[in-house]
Amino acid sequence: MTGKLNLDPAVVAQARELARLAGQPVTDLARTHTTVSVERAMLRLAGLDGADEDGMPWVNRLTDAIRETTGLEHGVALPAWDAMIAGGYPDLRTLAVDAAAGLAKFRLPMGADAGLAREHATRSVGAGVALIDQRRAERDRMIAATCDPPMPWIYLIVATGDIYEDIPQAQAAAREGADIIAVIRSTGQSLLDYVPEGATREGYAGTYATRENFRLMRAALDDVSRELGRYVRLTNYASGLCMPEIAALAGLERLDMMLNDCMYGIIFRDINPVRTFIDQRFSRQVHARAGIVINTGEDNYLTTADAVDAAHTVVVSQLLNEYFGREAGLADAQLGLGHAFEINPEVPDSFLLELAHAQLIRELFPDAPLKYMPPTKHMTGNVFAGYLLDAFFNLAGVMTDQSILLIGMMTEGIHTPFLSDRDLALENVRYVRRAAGKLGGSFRPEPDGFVAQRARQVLGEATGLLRTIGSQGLLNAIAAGTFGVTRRPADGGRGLDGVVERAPGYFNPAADMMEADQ
Amino acid sequence: MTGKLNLDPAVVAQARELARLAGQPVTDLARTHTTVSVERAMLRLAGLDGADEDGMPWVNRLTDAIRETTGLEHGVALPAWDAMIAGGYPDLRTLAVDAAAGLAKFRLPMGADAGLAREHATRSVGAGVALIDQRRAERDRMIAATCDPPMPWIYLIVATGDIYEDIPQAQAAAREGADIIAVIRSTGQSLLDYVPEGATREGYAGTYATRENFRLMRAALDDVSRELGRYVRLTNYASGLCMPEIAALAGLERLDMMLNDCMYGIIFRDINPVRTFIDQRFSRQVHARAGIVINTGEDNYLTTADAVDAAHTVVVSQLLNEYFGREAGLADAQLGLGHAFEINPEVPDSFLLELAHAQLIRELFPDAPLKYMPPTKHMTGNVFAGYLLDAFFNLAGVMTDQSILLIGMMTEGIHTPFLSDRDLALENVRYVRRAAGKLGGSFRPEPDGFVAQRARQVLGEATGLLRTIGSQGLLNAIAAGTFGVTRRPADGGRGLDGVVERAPGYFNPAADMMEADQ
Amino acid sequence: MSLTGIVRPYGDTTGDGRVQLSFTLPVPFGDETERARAEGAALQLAAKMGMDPAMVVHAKGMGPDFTFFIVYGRVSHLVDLSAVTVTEREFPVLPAAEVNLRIRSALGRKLVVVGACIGTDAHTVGIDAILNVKGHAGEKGLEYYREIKVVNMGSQVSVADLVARAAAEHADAVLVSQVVTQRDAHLTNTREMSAAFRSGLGSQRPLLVAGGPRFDPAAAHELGVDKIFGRGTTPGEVASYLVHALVSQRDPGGWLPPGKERAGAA
Amino acid sequence: MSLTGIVRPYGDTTGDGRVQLSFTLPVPFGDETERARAEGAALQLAAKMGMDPAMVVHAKGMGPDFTFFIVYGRVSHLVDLSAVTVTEREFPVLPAAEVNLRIRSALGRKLVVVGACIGTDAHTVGIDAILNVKGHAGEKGLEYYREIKVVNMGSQVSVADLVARAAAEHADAVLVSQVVTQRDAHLTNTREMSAAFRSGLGSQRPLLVAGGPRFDPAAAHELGVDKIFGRGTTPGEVASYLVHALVSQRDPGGWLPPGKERAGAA
Ligand code: B12
Ligand code: B12
Ligand SMILES: Cc1ncc(COP(=O)(O)O)c(C=O)c1O
Ligand SMILES: Cc1ncc(COP(=O)(O)O)c(C=O)c1O
Repeated sequence: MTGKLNLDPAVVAQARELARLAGQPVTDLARTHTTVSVERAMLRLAGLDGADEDGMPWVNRLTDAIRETTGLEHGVALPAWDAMIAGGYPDLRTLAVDAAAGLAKFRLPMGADAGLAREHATRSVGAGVALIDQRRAERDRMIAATCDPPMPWIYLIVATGDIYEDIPQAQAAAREGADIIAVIRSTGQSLLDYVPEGATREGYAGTYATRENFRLMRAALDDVSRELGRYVRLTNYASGLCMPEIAALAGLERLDMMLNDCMYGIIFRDINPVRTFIDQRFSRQVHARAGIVINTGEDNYLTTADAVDAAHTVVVSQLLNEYFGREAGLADAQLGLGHAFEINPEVPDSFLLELAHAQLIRELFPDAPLKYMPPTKHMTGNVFAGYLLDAFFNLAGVMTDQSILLIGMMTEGIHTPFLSDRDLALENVRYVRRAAGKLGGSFRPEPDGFVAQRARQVLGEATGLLRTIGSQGLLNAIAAGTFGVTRRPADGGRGLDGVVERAPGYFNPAADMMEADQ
Repeated sequence: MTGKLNLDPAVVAQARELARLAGQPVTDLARTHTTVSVERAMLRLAGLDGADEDGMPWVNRLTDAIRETTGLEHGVALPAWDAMIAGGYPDLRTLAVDAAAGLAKFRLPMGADAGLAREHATRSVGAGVALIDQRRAERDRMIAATCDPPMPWIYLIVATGDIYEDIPQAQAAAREGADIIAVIRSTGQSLLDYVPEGATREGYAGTYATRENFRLMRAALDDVSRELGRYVRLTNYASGLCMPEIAALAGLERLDMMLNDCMYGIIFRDINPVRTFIDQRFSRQVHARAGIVINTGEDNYLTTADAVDAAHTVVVSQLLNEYFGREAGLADAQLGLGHAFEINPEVPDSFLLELAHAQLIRELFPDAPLKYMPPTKHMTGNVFAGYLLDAFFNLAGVMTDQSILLIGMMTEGIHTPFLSDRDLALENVRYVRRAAGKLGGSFRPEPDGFVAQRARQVLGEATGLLRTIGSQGLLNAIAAGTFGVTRRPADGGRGLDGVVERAPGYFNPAADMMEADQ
Repeated sequence: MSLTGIVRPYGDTTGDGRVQLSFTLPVPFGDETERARAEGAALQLAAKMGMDPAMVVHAKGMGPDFTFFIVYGRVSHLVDLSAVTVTEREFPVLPAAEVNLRIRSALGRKLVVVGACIGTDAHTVGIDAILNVKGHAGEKGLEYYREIKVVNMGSQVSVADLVARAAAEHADAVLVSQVVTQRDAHLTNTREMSAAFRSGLGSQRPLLVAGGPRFDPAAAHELGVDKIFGRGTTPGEVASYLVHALVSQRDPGGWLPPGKERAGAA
Repeated sequence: MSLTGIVRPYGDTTGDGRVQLSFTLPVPFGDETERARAEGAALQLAAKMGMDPAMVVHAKGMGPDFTFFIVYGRVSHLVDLSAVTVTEREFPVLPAAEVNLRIRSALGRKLVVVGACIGTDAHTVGIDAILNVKGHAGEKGLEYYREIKVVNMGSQVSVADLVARAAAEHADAVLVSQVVTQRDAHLTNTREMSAAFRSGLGSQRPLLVAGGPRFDPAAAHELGVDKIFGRGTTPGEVASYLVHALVSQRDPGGWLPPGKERAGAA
């Protein structure tokens, strides 16, 4: 990627440094706090699975029981393994059943007891982490045995709400050229403070993210990968109140990419900012270990804010996501920074503006597998106009060398996609890629023309905003509606009650392993 | 238009010279021959209108009667006006009625009689030519009073077969943004050796070109031009066996553009080559006088030949059309040279190839109002794919600065357009123009990249073919299937019996006026 | 072009009855026989829909089990314009000043509106377009009206919270938005909401208004709400409706939100 | 996915019955009332086609008199696959060598084919695809077959000329193409052609074959021809059909083009 925009490297370096300064205090917060979901994720890595008859997972039952007795400020690991050892429990599951029934006793072990608990906990969690490592190796083997498709990867969504309808649709999409399948989640899942169990058939506008659904879909895509001789990646959402746990499950079931943003849950799900920043750090550490590519959600800002006015907020958020991601151990090649083609098609020169934005981001993050999102907001019931807009999105994607193209649906303004919508969408991108895949070579913006100037303007605005955020504090900036014109105070939103400040001696073997990993 | 392709000006000049050499013998043929339709066109300019009760126009009746008695080698003007004067006929119509009934006497006048006939004929035809001049001035006034839309002009077709359905559809199209309306002709008209009369309602896949239909549509478009404050141009076809007459009627009814190609009738209608070359010269002289922009038909070659293999035949034909057009007195601004976006969308890099061809033609003919035709051959019943392909055509059009964009219909592969097809097609081009109208500024093919090399290759092949045509003779080249892989021998096809070699003393006041005009 | 006559679809000639149709059937499109059968099946459906003649202009196998079809053809159904019942808007759209004036003179206090996206729906853009000052389509939202007090609870609000807040605020009207419609989520949620207000506040309930792009505005009664607004609604329409339902009809003795009696009396 | 069962359109769940429909009605789409009426009219049509529920997702006025609609909805019609009659190809597709062999051994001379685009139709690409050596879809055309003599008369051929030429060439088969279908030109022309062969040559008439992208292959009898080929036809299919109709059935006593009796005897 040779620069086409004449960006000033000093400005770029400065923007990165400002992002680091703005993010640092939040990282400190994440290092000194834990959440219920971070604790539960640790338990999941230690092998605790399943749910009670009401569908409430044992990890929740156990964590809640411990919280009620010893509190969470030292983590659940010490009380849990201490109770296992003391109570002679064969496994965490048995302990959790008793705990739920109020039959298990918890305390904060000290001295040698603590050492023993620590040792057992570390061994159990280590097995989970080893499984993640195995899955990662398995992915490498599968890719070697099939083949890794060239970028841009074609990313497609399935969203029937029923895993058993999703599977054939995903396979059909793969056969028609999809490189990545994302299973959209049911509308309400991100607000659930637990991860549902088992195969599910009744989501609204999406299918529940469960370990079993992950497994079923990954197996179905492995079949189709072998059939096609091309590795088809699977994506889900490490987002919402259970971000850390879902990240762990994704690692355990060899998902390949996860939607995972440092601020999406805050802005679009009204999840508490502090909770989110803590959860995202742990989940990213897990993703780093699992070799999972994260996808960030800057595209969403442009659905509530105007895509021209707010273009620079996308860049600011990407720089923050980059900072937080790297800090959590993600390699640049795992940073699927998001952005979107959301300018109102009525705006003059909208396509040139889109090119300017997309090229700017490409040049700012040369090693990141950028994820480019299609138009959604200005998709109406006119499916022909929508098909056209999607084509120009695809074109902008290939012209500016984006890495991951989420393929737009002509019925975006109407309903979650039909099977045929997806097929037509793939025909669309296949044509654009085949016909105009090399057009980028002839795309050379005039040095001081419309495109280059616009790109520089957006970068300038981003730097200015980062400076403001640095001085007011990121949490305050979020409270003031900086992102997606949505105000989210630091003490508002859901899930704050699941946040706990770590006490001295806090112990979480998963966190420790991930931290050591970096 | 600064050159983006680094074409060698010497090669370009040489190509033009080769075209002149190839065309010259055919021009000589046209100067030394006449046709029944050239004679009838002269009579039409002299004011002879209407038809007998079988619908056969009086110009045909009169010409046929004269041909039977004195022959056509001296033209019909001398015998006709001589008979008028001798028989005391008040006008040509009365003479024609008698002639049809076998009651009029014709001879080739000599001496003073000839002088008198010549004088009267010149006066009558002069009145017709003056009317054409008036129409031209009227057009200038209308444009001044409304406004001349910027290029590219949006060109749209109506084709219901019924002038009274065509009119509201044309007006609707104009309101939605069409700058030019073309009324497609009924399938069979070009093979008729006469021009039908009156308003018509039953064409097949098009509406008959008649003087009254011209008048009705021009009046309707004048209304809508005034309503919109934008001059909406009207196009029809000076093509087929009556090319010269239709050109005259177009001039008299203020049509603005006419499909008029030096070879289309030969290749695609199996009209005799000699007949066509004579007719096209006269018709172009009329167009030159009337300020009408001609549209040539090179796009058609790519429906029977492959658009990649035969790309150079398009360029060759354009250079010939340019030569013949200039020779007939047309200004460069009247040379709407045609070409098309017809590469199979399955071909890799098809869009880059299209850009190479379109940019080449743009640079070869910098002052010509190029007419760019949309995909037709590879349009299937998949209307979504078709809508997409049309969008890329529109994009190629704006990126390479084409002058006239004929707007493709998503139902091209199915039926003549519905009202809604046209509306959607206009939405398509409006989006592309608004969003990406300035993309050409950033389209700068690498000097020795794919696009530039392809353009130079096509130009090279064109020069080579012109050299071959020059040595074998244009008529032989056509017979050998050079254009549209269709073989048309010089003595084949329809209408050869309407060709007559001019005798010394041949007189045609219209031809003389046009010739003097140049 | 009469507004009461009989019309037919128009392709390119009056009365030609042409329409375009597309759909998928769960039938394979592999070998010649399968293809013929698939097209036959598509034509059968077209015929059942009243298309005659119908032409399959495109058929594409999608994986081993499905085929997508595009069909063009003619329907002979007549559209009787006089049988189309248009429910005229039952209230005039008023300028903001007029809205404020009527509220002030009739109520003598601010009109209280509580808005929310209920259920798990997080699509706030629509309700914000109605409520926020910024507004929609060039019209300012309800917050801009001096005499309207707006409480915007945001998204993902549970019905219980909504009822409680509406009661606490003495809301004259409750505005809920529903954008996600898969598996009829919007209908279920709206019914649940209106039932909760009925059982929770009884005759004291505020005016209930639902909105979203895929609602059928005629379904208000069935869903237990007073009014439904569909796609493209503007804030001015909503403000005018509120005045119409809560203020203008006060004197002529129309339906009164009983909560207001109390609040007005307080 | 049974091939004989009952299926419904598939949007994104089995049995959901979803289809997409678009059409234009000659109704205005100006003010609010007109818009409501127009959408009501569109829904009426959708209902008559069996869509319930139906949703107008897009409506656009085109000029003062017309409105374009896009409708999505559910149809309850069932598609009964067992009621789909697939006319199996009544002949096997043979390799070129086999075609030649059968002609030579059965006729002992070349099989004569006269082809043309009749009426004012100038679309020769289709018939050329069948006749010319170059062929179509990777298959060589009939000219390539050693035992077939092809006379391609080109386009815009009048029926009279075609009959005369067919007689002069002792044609075994006449192949006509019709691409323009507006106002059913293809049907009119084909009928005219078959009638002319009947009245001109009577029982001596050659085999009559019509082809073109918008023909209904089932309409052969009605149009008075022996066979119709639709879109996507390949030369090999046509050659195989000719062998089937003119050669293979010779011995089993099938229909014989009587002209051939004469020619064969000469
Ligand atoms: C923006 C958007 C989002 C944003 C929402 C941000 C936000 N804070 O609102 C984000 C990115 C977060 C998002 C997420 C999701 N979305 Co979303 N989203 C959209 C999108 C692109 C635009 C919606 C919009 O803002 N329209 C603009 C507003 C102004 O229009 P409106 O809502 O119709 O409102 C007008 C009227 O309807 C009316 N109105 C609306 N409400 C009310 C209320 C009252 C009282 C009144 C009087 C009037 C009124 O007045 C408004 C002004 O005219 C649509 C696709 C599309 N192009 O429509 C999908 C869409 C709505 N989303 C969809 C889905 C499925 C989701 C997800 C559930 C996907 C997933 N599983 O992850 C998630 C989760 C969100 C959730 N739980 O609800 C689907 C819904 C499908 C369906 N019909 O069931 C759509 C249609 C996309 C699709 N084709 O799949 N989405
Ligand atoms: C190429 C083309 C032309 C070329 C024709 C050149 C030529 N020498 O053939 C040119 C540019 C000259 C042309 C002109 C016109 N065309 Co044109 N043209 C087309 C186009 C783009 C492609 C047709 C084609 O070549 N298809 C490829 C061949 C291989 O397919 P096919 O014809 O279907 O043939 C296959 C089968 O059908 C079958 N088959 C066909 N014939 C036969 C015969 C036999 C015996 C057998 C066994 C099989 C068989 O086998 C073939 C191989 O599989 C179509 C649009 C489209 N995309 O389809 C419009 C189209 C056919 N044209 C159309 C029209 C209206 C015209 C004009 C009449 C317009 C006008 N008024 O000026 C003119 C005049 C021509 C005339 N009088 O007929 C319309 C017809 C509308 C309708 N359904 O009635 C179309 C559909 C475009 C449109 N949407 O308006 N056209
Ligand atoms: C980064 C990110 N996370 C999560 C989601 C959606 O997940 P949910 O709303 O189920 O939390 C999105 C939406 O597309 C997203 O962009
Ligand atoms: C130059 C030219 N003339 C004429 C025609 C068609 O006219 P007709 O077939 O009625 O002669 C065309 C076809 O589009 C054309 O390109």
